[in-house]
Amino acid sequence: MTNTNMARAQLEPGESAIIEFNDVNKWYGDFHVLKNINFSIKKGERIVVCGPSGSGKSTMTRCINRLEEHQKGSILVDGIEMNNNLKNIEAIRKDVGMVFQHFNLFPHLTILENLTLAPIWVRKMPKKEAEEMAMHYLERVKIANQALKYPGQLSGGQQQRVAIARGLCMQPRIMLFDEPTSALDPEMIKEVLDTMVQLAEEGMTMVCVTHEMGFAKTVADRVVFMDAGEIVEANEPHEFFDNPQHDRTQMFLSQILNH
Amino acid sequence: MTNTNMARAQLEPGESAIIEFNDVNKWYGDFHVLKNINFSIKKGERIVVCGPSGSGKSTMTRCINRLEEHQKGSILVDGIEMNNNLKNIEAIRKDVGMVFQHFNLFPHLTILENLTLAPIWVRKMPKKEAEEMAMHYLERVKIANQALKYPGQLSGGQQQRVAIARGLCMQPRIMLFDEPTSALDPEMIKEVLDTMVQLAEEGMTMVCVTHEMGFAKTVADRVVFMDAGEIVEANEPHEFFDNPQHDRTQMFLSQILNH
Amino acid sequence: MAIEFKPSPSLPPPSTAVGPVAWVRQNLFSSPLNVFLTLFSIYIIYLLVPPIIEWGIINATWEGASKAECTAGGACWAFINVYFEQFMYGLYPSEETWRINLAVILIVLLIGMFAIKAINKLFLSLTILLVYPVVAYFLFAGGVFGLEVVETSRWGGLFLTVLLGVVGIAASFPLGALLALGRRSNMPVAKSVSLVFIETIRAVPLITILFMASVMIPLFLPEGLNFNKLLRVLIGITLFSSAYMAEVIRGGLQAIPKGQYEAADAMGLTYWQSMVLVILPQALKLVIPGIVNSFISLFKDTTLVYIVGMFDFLGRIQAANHDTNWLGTTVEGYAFAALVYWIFCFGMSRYSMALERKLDTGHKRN
Amino acid sequence: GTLDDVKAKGFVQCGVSQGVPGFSNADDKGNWTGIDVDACRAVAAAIFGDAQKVKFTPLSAKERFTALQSGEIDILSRNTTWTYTRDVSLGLDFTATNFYDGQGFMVRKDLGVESAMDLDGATVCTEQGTTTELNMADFFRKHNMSYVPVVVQKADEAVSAYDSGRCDVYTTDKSGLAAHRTKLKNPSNNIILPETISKEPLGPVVRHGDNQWKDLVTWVMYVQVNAEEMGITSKNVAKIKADAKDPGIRRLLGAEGNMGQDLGLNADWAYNVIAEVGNYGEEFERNLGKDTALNLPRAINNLWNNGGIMYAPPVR
Amino acid sequence: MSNIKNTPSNKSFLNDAGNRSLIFQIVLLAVVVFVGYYLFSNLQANLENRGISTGFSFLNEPAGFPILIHLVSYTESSTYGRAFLVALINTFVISLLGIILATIIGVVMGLARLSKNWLVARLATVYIETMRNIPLLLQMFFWYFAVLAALPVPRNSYEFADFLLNKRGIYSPNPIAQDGFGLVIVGFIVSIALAIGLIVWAKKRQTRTGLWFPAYWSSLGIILAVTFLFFAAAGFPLEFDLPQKSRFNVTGGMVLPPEFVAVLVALSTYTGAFIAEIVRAGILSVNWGQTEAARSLGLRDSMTQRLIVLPQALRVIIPPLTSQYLNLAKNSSLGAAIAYPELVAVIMGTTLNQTGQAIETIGLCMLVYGSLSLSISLFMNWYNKKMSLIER
Ligand SMILES: Nc1ncnc2c1ncn2[C@@H]1O[C@H](COP(=O)(O)OP(=O)(O)OP(=O)(O)O)[C@@H](O)[C@H]1O
Ligand SMILES: Nc1ncnc2c1ncn2[C@@H]1O[C@H](COP(=O)(O)OP(=O)(O)OP(=O)(O)O)[C@@H](O)[C@H]1O
Ligand SMILES: [Mg+2]
Ligand SMILES: [Mg+2]
Repeated sequence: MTNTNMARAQLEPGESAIIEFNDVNKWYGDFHVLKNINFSIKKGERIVVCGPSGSGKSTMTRCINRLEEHQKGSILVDGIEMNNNLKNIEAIRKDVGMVFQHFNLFPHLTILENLTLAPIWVRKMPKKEAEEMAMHYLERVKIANQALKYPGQLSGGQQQRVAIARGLCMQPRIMLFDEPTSALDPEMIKEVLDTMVQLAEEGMTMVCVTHEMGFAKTVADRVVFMDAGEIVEANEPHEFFDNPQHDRTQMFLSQILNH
Repeated sequence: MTNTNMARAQLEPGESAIIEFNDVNKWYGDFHVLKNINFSIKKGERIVVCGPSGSGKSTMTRCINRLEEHQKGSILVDGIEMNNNLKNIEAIRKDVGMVFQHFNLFPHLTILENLTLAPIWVRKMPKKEAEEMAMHYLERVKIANQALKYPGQLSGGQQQRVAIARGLCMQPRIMLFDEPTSALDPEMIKEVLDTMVQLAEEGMTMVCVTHEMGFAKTVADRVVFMDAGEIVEANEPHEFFDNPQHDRTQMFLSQILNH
Repeated sequence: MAIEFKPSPSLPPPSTAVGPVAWVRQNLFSSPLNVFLTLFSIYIIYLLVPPIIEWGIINATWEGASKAECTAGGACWAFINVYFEQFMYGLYPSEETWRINLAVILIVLLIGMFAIKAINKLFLSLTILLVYPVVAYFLFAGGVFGLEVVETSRWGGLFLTVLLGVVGIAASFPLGALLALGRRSNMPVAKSVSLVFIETIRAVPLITILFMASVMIPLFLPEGLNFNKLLRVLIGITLFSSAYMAEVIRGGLQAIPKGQYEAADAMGLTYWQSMVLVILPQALKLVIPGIVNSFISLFKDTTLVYIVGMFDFLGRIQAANHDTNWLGTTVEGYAFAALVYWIFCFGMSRYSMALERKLDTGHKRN
Repeated sequence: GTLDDVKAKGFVQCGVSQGVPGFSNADDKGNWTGIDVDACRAVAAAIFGDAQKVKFTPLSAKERFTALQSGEIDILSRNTTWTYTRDVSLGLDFTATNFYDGQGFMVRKDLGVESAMDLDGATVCTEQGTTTELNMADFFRKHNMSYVPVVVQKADEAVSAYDSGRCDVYTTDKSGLAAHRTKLKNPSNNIILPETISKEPLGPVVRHGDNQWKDLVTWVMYVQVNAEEMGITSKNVAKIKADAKDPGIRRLLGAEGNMGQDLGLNADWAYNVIAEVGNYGEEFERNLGKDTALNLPRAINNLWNNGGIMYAPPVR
Repeated sequence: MSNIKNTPSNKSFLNDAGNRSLIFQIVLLAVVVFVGYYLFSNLQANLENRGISTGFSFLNEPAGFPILIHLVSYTESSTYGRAFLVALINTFVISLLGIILATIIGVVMGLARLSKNWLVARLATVYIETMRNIPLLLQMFFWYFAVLAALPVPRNSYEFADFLLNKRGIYSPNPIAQDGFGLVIVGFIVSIALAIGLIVWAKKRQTRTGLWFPAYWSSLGIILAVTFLFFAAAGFPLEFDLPQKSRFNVTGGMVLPPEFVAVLVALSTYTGAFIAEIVRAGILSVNWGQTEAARSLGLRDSMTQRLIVLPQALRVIIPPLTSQYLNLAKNSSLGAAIAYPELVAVIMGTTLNQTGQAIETIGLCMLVYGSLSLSISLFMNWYNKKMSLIER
């Protein structure tokens, strides 16, 4: 399958991949949801994952910080192998921030508390320092003035930006986004995408499941297309959009671009 | 008020209206919801009622089969006057079928049972005959293969078509539709409108509250526009759409046609 | 040129639609059946209300030293009057009852302090949950700071009833939370232990559990190790209500969206950190009305301790009914008990409903 | 053993009734009086030299044995009848008898019943979990009479049920009848029928298997009976201890020898019992005698040499 | 291939999630087993030290005590096992009757609370709020002691026809079958068969012609009429033993003792109030649109309720109703407090007292309540499944 060559990062000599999937397989009961995923990302890369519903995009992303367990193959994040070892999992989760479709902010905590929770309890940071850092990231997502409100008092777009700031507060080396804009109104989508573009420009390693093709064209280093649990095609954006190899990809693109 | 002249059906000599509203007034508590409604429909006519939210469209329609009581004026359906007389109400409800926005199918009964319930219990039809008739109408709404399923197992559009078939099973002389498509997805709207158009072509007397202006243009004999509990304007569709008399009507049309 | 549309003025509704006459017609006499029902209801009210008022108020006797002085033919409230202190405090020495009152005032003040913004809520909660019980215990039992020792066998009356209810709920809370977590856990042993415990307790009547607590616990302990009956009954009540509490809390846990668990995991919180910091605070807020309802049932159920020989509020009233001076005041005693229980339970149930409404709108899910 | 536990905790835990005047009854301040209460106080006096070192646990009839078995109480002194089954298979040991009783019936005068033999068809109230329940059954069965049993959970409620007219007859030990009659709305309208249908030796009970404790409780009772026989009362005991020449009395009161040793008590334990609680006769008169509401005659509870059957083994 | 940076320092046995949960579970199991063993060994030692007999052999010994209410034959010389059976039946009977009555009260009060008649709705609310907020035990005491005190002595019984009401209970004539009563039973069976036939026929006819026949009412009529005919033909072979006032009591007739009535009334009025709220919530949970749809099809209000609203409301009603039934069954144990001879009274009361075997008697009671609860909830789960809606 020549067209999945691009699923592996093009590494300079001496450079090593920050995320590496080797022959990863996963089943839900009998259902084979990830099939032989081979895939790697190098530091600073920005990957967009797309594909039809149910194709396993979320599942693959969630394997990276072991919200899901895989059953075969190996996943290495920053050189650490994913297995049942709790220390490893902890170490990786510190390094990987995640932003969910439905934000999943903690409604009983203020914005500031949402952001400082993990730094204080996981990174054992002094409270003051954690708050300063939190305010820094809130400013970066342009929402510092809301710090003392509760999530329920913010709009969806604002909430998602808080969720991004919360991910950043762990000062992760990698950020995962699982359809971060699909629960939002069109005008809020823009707010959030702007924030993400800014992050991308700062050189953060990002894996982003999204169907915002504009975003993909602007910032992605590679676009990965999945279907039925497989990586069908992976390529640089202009190649991917202008010259899709696979008929499945062509069909998919024709649908979402016309929409 | 010249522009509501058209609210009364143009009767041939000797012909009589099948529905007649004479100076009908209705209050909810202190709230004057229908004001001096004068309005009639002749057999086989197809009326579309439109107007802004809260203008009293549903209330007026529901007065026709006395789901609501009016307090002043008189309503005659098929020559029978609406009053507290239970026999009259029963007689009228047998003659008037109704389709609701939210379908209101009976979830504990199969589709077939939904359709045969009234024929068996109200019309005292033999069960077998009722089922045959039900299958006939189910075929007409193109859904006969679902007869033994439960409403919860059907899509919204299918449910609404079942609701129409259920109304038809009483073999009513008049069908009322209260925004039958507004709870549906765009593709399902088409399914349902198709069914309604077909009914209209067969000559059924219909009163339909809807904002589907395409439907109105295609099948309506007259369009009635209501606001603030009054009939503001009533006219034939081409007149109504191309040459609205009232500024209120113009404003309303400009809004929904731009949409 | 378009015609201007001016809505016609709204007219006042006809008198048949609004006003007292219409109201009476619609609500009382709308159909022959309703006329009958209305007349029937009026008849029932006529049968019940005037005699009760006559007995309970008009012909009642409020003061007196024995039943013999109740000659008016109505209720003999003098009985309640004389025994009031015993009903409230049991046999607690009357010169020491200030200690109970003080404890009540203290807790009211402490809870009232939640309204003050400047106070650290966590600190206050910890005070109420950890410090106050100790203070209250020593106030009640005595034996320190020169307070006279008061045997638990002298504790009784409404004091004991409230004590059993409050301690039962408070103590069953942590246990119930553990059981709920256990029942939702994916570890088979933890799950089945919690499940068996919860379902066994819920299957049997409280009275058998009280009976076990009052007579059987000592059989299971080594000889010589034994503790106070009140404590044993409290253990029984706590175990009982913790099973119900577990189910209430489980309901709350189930209502928390899965995303919250995932978000906590993704941040690297451990199981216990995510439970304590993220899940439980949300779940508990959701289950407060459920807890209040459990408290109401428990409060009513504490009357059963009477069957195992403790003189709670109802028990004291029953006992006083046998005072030779006051024979024949059974109905007054029960009426008084019913009134007190009713006020407590009804008040709390209204409170829980109000709370439910408040939390319903206040807790937006996302 | 129990004695060590009692000494360690500093008081005797005594199971009593929930209110039988003359036997064990609390006033509205919670002070206990009665002959069963005095039995416990005497034990406390023997151990601690202080009759107040007792705590009381009121028990219903059906709870009492379990409470004793489980160790919740040290002595059960709750007008409990000594029977074969209870002694042999319930894990109980009966000590001495402090009241010889027998079961009787109480009826309302206006029924016109003179004898228990007229009770055919009557409705009978009694308390649950007592020998009374069984005796009643045996009595009616023996005389081939029918009856309707209403077995109520607590004595007080059984009396209420009788008083409210649920039953024609209330049955329990005769002393209990006398005691409960004082609690009726109109005591004089009720009579106690002459028949005694059972033997009811009542006395303190302890757990089976602790012989030292059983001996202690038994002999505290016997000492009181012996004291009455010897004419020693709480009033004159101090004087007698000082003056007595009789070596038997001197030994008894601890003026010489150390009779308490084997029981694990001080030499003056018997002295303390008599001084603090009194002899048996005093106890009886104080709680049940002529000057009380019960007004019971000594009858068979008199000393053996006064026409009764109170006969205590000698203290030697 | 990139270099795999293994981190051996983290590879410890304890850090493995699977191992951790395994260890935790082993520890938990050990604690449970140990505590169980500790309690059990204490128990054994205590029983031995105190000479308390163990085992269930007492069930075969004569009980010696009387029981007021027994639906199977029981005398003082019956065994404890028999007494247990009697108590068990008493518990079952009171629970079953209580459930039936409470359901009726609950449905009536729940509907009354929804009544359009303001006064009726208010009265029902007062009833519900009063009953729910007063402890059941207190209500039992009230129905027993306070009401008992207000009733007349047997001599002055209230009389209605051959029925008597006094402090000793409610008396009614006791029917005694004479020779030839077998014929009446035959007649009854025949009438039932006829009624079933009628119902089947009516259904068939409806399917054929669409005409309805009031089959249920007429079959009731048939049962009564046919049975009566046979009764007359056999020469009225039934005599009544009428209650007679005698010296103490009332003799003859059938009697419902006050203990039974008080427990039944208290249980059913108390639980009925809870059921009323459940019924109300269930009916309100059915969308108003369903009623409107039914009406617009021309169904009469009574049919709308029967065919549309109630079947859907039941779905919502049944789970909480189940727990109320369970509560009622458990609460019947409070009857012990007012001399109703149910399980707790007879087994944990008298039997425990005569035999001293706390473990066995309390164990028996818990077993019975456990299985009672289990069977009610199994039945309800089955019913619930049957009623639940089929969804996509
Ligand atoms: N917990 C689960 N148990 C069983 N099957 C699951 C589970 N979670 C997901 N699946 C199935 O796995 C497949 C892949 O799911 P996944 O959520 O990864 O898809 P996706 O590509 O993210 O789709 P979408 O665009 O709808 O989010 C789907 O068919 C889904 O039904
Ligand atoms: N049961 C009721 N009690 C009081 N007011 C009511 C009631 N039902 C409807 N109304 C009010 O009567 C007015 C007319 O209602 P109606 O439902 O007939 O409007 P409509 O024209 O159908 O609006 P929509 O397009 O939103 O369905 C509204 O202002 C509504 O709030
Ligand atoms: Mg997804
Ligand atoms: Mg409408």
